[in-house]
Amino acid sequence: KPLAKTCGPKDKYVIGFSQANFKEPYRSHVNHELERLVKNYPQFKLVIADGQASDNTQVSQVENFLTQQVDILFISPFEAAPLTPVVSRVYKSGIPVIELDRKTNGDDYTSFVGGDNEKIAEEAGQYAKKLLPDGGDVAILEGLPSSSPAIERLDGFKKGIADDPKLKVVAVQPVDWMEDKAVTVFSAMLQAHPDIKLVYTSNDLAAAGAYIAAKQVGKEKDIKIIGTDGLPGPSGGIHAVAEGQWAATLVYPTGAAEALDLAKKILIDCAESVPRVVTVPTQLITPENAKDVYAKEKF
Amino acid sequence: MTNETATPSIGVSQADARPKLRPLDYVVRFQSLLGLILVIVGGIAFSPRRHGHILFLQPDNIANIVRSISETGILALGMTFVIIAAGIDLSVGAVLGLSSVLTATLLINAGWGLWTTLPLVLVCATLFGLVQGAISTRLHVQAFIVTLAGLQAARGLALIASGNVFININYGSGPGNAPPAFAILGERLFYNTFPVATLVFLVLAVIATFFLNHTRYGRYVFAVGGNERAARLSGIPVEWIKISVYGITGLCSGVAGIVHAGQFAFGSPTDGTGYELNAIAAVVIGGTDLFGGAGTMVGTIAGAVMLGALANVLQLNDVSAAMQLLATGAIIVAAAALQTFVGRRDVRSR
Amino acid sequence: MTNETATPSIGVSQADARPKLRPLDYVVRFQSLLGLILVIVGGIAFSPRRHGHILFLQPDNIANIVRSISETGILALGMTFVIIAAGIDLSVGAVLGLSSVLTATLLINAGWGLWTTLPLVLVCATLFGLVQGAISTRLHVQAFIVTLAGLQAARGLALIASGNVFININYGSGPGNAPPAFAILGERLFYNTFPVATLVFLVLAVIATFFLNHTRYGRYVFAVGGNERAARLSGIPVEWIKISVYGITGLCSGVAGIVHAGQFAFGSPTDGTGYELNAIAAVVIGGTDLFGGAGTMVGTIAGAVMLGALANVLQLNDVSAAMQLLATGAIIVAAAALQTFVGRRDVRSR
Amino acid sequence: MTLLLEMRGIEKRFGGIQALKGVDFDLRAGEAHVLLGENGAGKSTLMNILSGNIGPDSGDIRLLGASMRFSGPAEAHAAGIAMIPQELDLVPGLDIAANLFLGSEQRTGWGTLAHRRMHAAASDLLKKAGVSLDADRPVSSLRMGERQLVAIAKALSADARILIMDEPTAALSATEAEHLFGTVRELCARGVGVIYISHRLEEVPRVADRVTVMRDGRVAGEASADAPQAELVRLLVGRSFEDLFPPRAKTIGRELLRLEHARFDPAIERAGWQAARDVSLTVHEGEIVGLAGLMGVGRTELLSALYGFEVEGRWSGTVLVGGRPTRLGTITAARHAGIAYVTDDRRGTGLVLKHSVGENVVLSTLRRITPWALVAPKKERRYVAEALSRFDVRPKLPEALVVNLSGGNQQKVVFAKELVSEPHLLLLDEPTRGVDVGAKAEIYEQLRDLTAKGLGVLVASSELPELIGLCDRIVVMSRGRTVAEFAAGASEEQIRHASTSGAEAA
Ligand SMILES: Nc1ncnc2c1ncn2[C@@H]1O[C@H](COP(=O)(O)OP(=O)(O)OP(=O)(O)O)[C@@H](O)[C@H]1O
Ligand SMILES: Nc1ncnc2c1ncn2[C@@H]1O[C@H](COP(=O)(O)OP(=O)(O)OP(=O)(O)O)[C@@H](O)[C@H]1O
Ligand SMILES: [Mg+2]
Ligand SMILES: [Mg+2]
Repeated sequence: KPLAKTCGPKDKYVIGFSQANFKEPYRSHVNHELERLVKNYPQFKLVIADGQASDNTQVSQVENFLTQQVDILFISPFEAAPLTPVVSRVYKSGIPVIELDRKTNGDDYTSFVGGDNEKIAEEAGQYAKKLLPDGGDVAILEGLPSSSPAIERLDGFKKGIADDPKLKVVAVQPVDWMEDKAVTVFSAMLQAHPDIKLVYTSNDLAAAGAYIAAKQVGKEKDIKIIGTDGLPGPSGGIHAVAEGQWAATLVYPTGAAEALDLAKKILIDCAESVPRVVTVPTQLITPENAKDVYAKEKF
Repeated sequence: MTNETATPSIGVSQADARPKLRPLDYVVRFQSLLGLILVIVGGIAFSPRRHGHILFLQPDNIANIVRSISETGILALGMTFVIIAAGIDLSVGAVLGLSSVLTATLLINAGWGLWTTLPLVLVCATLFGLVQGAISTRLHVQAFIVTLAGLQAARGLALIASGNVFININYGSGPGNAPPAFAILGERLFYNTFPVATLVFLVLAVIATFFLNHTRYGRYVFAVGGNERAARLSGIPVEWIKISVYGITGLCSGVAGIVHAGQFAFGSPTDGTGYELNAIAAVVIGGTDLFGGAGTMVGTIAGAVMLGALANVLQLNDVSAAMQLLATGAIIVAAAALQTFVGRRDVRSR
Repeated sequence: MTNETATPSIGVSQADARPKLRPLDYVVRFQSLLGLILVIVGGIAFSPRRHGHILFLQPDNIANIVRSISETGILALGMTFVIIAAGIDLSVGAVLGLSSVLTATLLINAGWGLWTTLPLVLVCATLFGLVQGAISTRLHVQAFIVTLAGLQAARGLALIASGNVFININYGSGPGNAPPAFAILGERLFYNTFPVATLVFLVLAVIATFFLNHTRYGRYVFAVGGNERAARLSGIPVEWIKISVYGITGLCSGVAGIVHAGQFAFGSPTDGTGYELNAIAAVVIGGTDLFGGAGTMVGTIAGAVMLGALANVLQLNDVSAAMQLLATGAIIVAAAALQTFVGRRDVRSR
Repeated sequence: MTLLLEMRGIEKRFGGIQALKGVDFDLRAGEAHVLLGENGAGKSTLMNILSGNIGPDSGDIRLLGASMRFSGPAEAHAAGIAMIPQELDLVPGLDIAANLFLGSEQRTGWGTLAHRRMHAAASDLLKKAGVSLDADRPVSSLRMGERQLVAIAKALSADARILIMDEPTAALSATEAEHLFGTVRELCARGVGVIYISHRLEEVPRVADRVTVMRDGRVAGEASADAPQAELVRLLVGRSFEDLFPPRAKTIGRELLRLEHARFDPAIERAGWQAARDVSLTVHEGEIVGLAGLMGVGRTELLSALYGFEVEGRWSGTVLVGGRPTRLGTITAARHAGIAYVTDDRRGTGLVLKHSVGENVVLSTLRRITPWALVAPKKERRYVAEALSRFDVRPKLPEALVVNLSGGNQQKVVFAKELVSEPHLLLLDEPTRGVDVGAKAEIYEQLRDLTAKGLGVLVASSELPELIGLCDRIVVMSRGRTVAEFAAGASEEQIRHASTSGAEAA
């Protein structure tokens, strides 16, 4: 039997997307991708709710989607556990649930589309070793302490460089994903540790901040910056790498296309089963490939 | 003697011969509900319908609203005392976070039971509040600074307590599991219609209203906020009152933190970020004067519910995020203006 | 008459007894600097050193500090007027965001020049403030509510203006590029020692100090905050003062927003989130009374620098996140306590 | 009679000011001990020390021989000392009942507040104090006089052994005052010791068993209750002067204000607001016109409506300013017409308490002394100094905080503030409330000097002797109407009769 209660070539389906928050640029990028791509499906109406980085808010927004009886629920949980009960309520009520970027606990969801924070960060670590063959001081600008992406990316990167004693992590400080805080913090780091050769940042904004800080003391050439998210567009990380400002960034995939494709299968094609997990591969953006990727990425 | 008592009463009976404004007074007593009424009426009017049913009034939807405001509501109850006493407490959100983390760690990592964990959390939260109150009162530092610092301190403590991670609360027996009883905070009672979190809020609301209006303590809070010198002259323990109200906010934050942990089976140092503003907003929209000395508990409750209902009806109508922000701003002001307009008779009481 | 003038001479002899207090008065006049001094001394003491050099005092580091506080500093200048007038403005952070977004969109998407963009942004920001002031004053709604609503509205407008994306400001000529001159806001002058952003802050600080202390307007602001009714009775245009101060915060937010856009070559609707608390903190730590009528501009400036220096010294020492929060909280309170302790001659001025 | 209280060598210093320089004071059971003294003499300070409100620097206090040290008002309460503070300290947000029982609430068996019981008891207390107000009116809606009565009732409710009354009649009119004297006598008969502070010398023989006069922080001397006023005045101000009141105006100039069957309708009806219903009066240059009447007849409302202060509304009937019809009702209009206003509530509306004397004095004339909208410190300092000496404010310290000035000196600051703006028409409400004889004489003299220069004054006062002594004409009000007018030289009896009968007539 099909996954959705009502499916088929009906002319109107409502997709309710509960987004963790609109603050992080990555999030608004996801919104954008969805808004852009959903135009390819005239039957779909996309409604995005801003979870405002609050479990409480996001839970009640999901409940509202339930009240409204949306045809399918997209959700990027702000945190997994808090959203789990309400999501499974939705799922049990027969509304298909597609989770983006972060899984809820348990398995009450139709399928999961996303990347793997830890793996991506680990890959960044690997690349860091390549960047500094004969080692050196490394700094890390962490996200919002204790938020899961921050934790996963921090651990991942450390794991990535663990097997190379020549890379010394001399400073780790939180910048709460924020560019302005990144500038202040990294400026201070450069004072305290003038030999920093490379900085890994948990998101593109932090990387941009690190670049500004380095530039202010004329070190932007000597310090290798690795970002995360790899957002397209002139304000994104890919552009920054292409410009040669950063050493690299890792694309954290939005999975927007994949998610919409699943929605189509479920709602329009009345699919009876869809893949449970769709892992969208990350991509390492380096000066070599940056320009082409930047050109390719529609925005 | 007798005719003397008679003579002044001429003068004063003149003072009282003026139109008795009792009915208006009555409206005014409930002015703080007008905003809520406005929003509810609007909510019903604009609510989307599905085969005849008004979604806004669906039991599920109402349950959702009252649940979503239970935590800020609890915080607002305590905040009402503080603000009436002419203080302010910015730390409530952070203390909520701290409490939920403590609850989670003690239950999961330390493997304590509920009857040891919950009391301890409440005690800690209350003490935290009292300490802030004491510093602010004894060292004569403005409450704004002390509680802003308290906010930071609480978040710091939470990070330490949790070891910079968030903690999932999973139920079951044996180590690393919380007693399933705790899960009730996330559930609904009475045939799945009434969220337990809201029940907690209601119970506290009743208690808080009682204390504010029917105990000597409540009186003193008004007096201290309204005219500290007068209060002191009347032999009221001003210092103690000014300190204790922060104990109340602390306690409320503790309860809210436990409710948070229970609702979301989760404790994170960042829980409750920004809740303080919502709580204060609820209090102030409820007609309590930020300069102290005047306010009602029912107003605060109405204010909290209003904010929840407002957010809900906007989202039910698929209003875009940007528009939601604009509408929220506009309606909050409108509601407040309506209330003060009705309430404005006596210029002297600003 | 003559022998009458004999009697007051007693009063005068009392007066002559008073000047002995001058030195204390002098310390007290600068009490608001004590916190800053405390932090600086501590900073020097605890600063890491490299071959003898105290990193905390390195020109680069000082440049970092003063740059990092330039935006909140600018906001705090305006906030000082509002708070002395017994108001509060929670919208400054959001208006900063709105302004930086406007700047970015106009420069990049609309392709305007600087001389058209910047004035327009400033006008919009000021108007936004004035509207808030007018609503709060005319409709008698507490400033807290109005500006909290204003915060939401501003964020909403920013989302709309930006189309909910981050707008990068890249320099160059031709469409989609901003005039390179604008980049100067991100740079440093005088052999790369002095951040331009800080220069903007300093200039505004001088102007603000002048207006507060040396103009009739400044006096009116104090009077209105000190006792609105007395001010009104004395024929002071109370309404206008109460409205205009929000124009000032609006203007400051506009400038800060432009500086923000310039510094980060970047405009986002969420820029400046939470700045309002830092700004208010700077003002209050600077010794301004949240109940209005008393405060100094130099105190505000000191407060802002203190917060920046504090964060910096903690970061220089790689203090962990948790400890940074704890230390910040503790030191802020300590500084404030020290100041009030010295400043407390007259208990009545709470 | 047993000696209730002994105070020996009490000293108190505030910053640079030695407020009390070793004061001895005692009180016997059942006596009313009147304490006189100039503004700033230290009366309130002494009483604040006795009531545990502030601590003495040195000296000791003995109650029935036992030495006492109060760490706070609560302890003084417990020791049976109650006080009617000079600056009526009530909580505006709470209603009368709540204020009366503040700190001594009655509670039910459950420990909850006994609302109904307190309400009933409050009504009784109010009656005892000779005032019939509903106990549930918020204090914020009461006028000065009513607040004063509430404060008295509150002090009575404590049934203390020692009752301190710091200028209790300041805001009362003759009738209420009379009633208060009755109460005082009752209390004394019951063996209570009453300390009574006042600046109204005519009250002394009516209450006093004994009189102590303070000057400049010291006891200047004692006097018997029946000492002639001149004697008291000499003790008070250290000199004798023949007449408190300066000679009346010789020349009456052109007409400044004319109201004929004028009526004011406030936009918002306020609880207990006695709007002017039918007012006819005129004020000419060089003339001082008095407003007499029982409490609550609307004198304050009339004045504030003329000035347009905190009442929106419309004037109807004839309102001529300087002969021309004028739309009064807004402050700007009033000030433009050269009208200035001194209210009966100096703390609430007269002064910015947390600011300095200097800042307050220049408040209403900043426009004048700030060329190009910039402050001119030198000019300002000269200006302030001149004003302070002209009105003899003590201490003569521009930088002293007003809140720390004695009540009377605060009043002088208000005067200085309004008069330096050189208005044509001055509206005064209870102008000499809490002002000592010396200062009164100075203020009267100032008024006369200014009227001689063409100022016109409309003054509402509850002190009939003041009105009679000072005014060229006296208009009697009742229930918002002017019911009678007397030329100079009318007797208290005539006026009082006119007020009461007018009240019954209306
Ligand atoms: N808290 C204070 N700080 C500084 N000076 C004060 C304070 N309280 C009173 N003073 C000063 O002490 C002196 C005595 O004041 P006090 O109020 O006792 O006079 P008073 O006799 O009550 O005058 P009045 O009859 O006008 O009330 C005055 O010079 C006053 O300025
Ligand atoms: N601001 C106010 N708010 C509410 N009621 C007021 C206000 N001012 C005066 N009243 C009321 O107006 C009535 C007249 O009081 P008011 O003091 O104006 O008369 P009055 O003749 O001046 O008496 P007083 O002897 O006190 O001057 C009083 O009953 C008082 O309750
Ligand atoms: Mg006195
Ligand atoms: Mg009056």
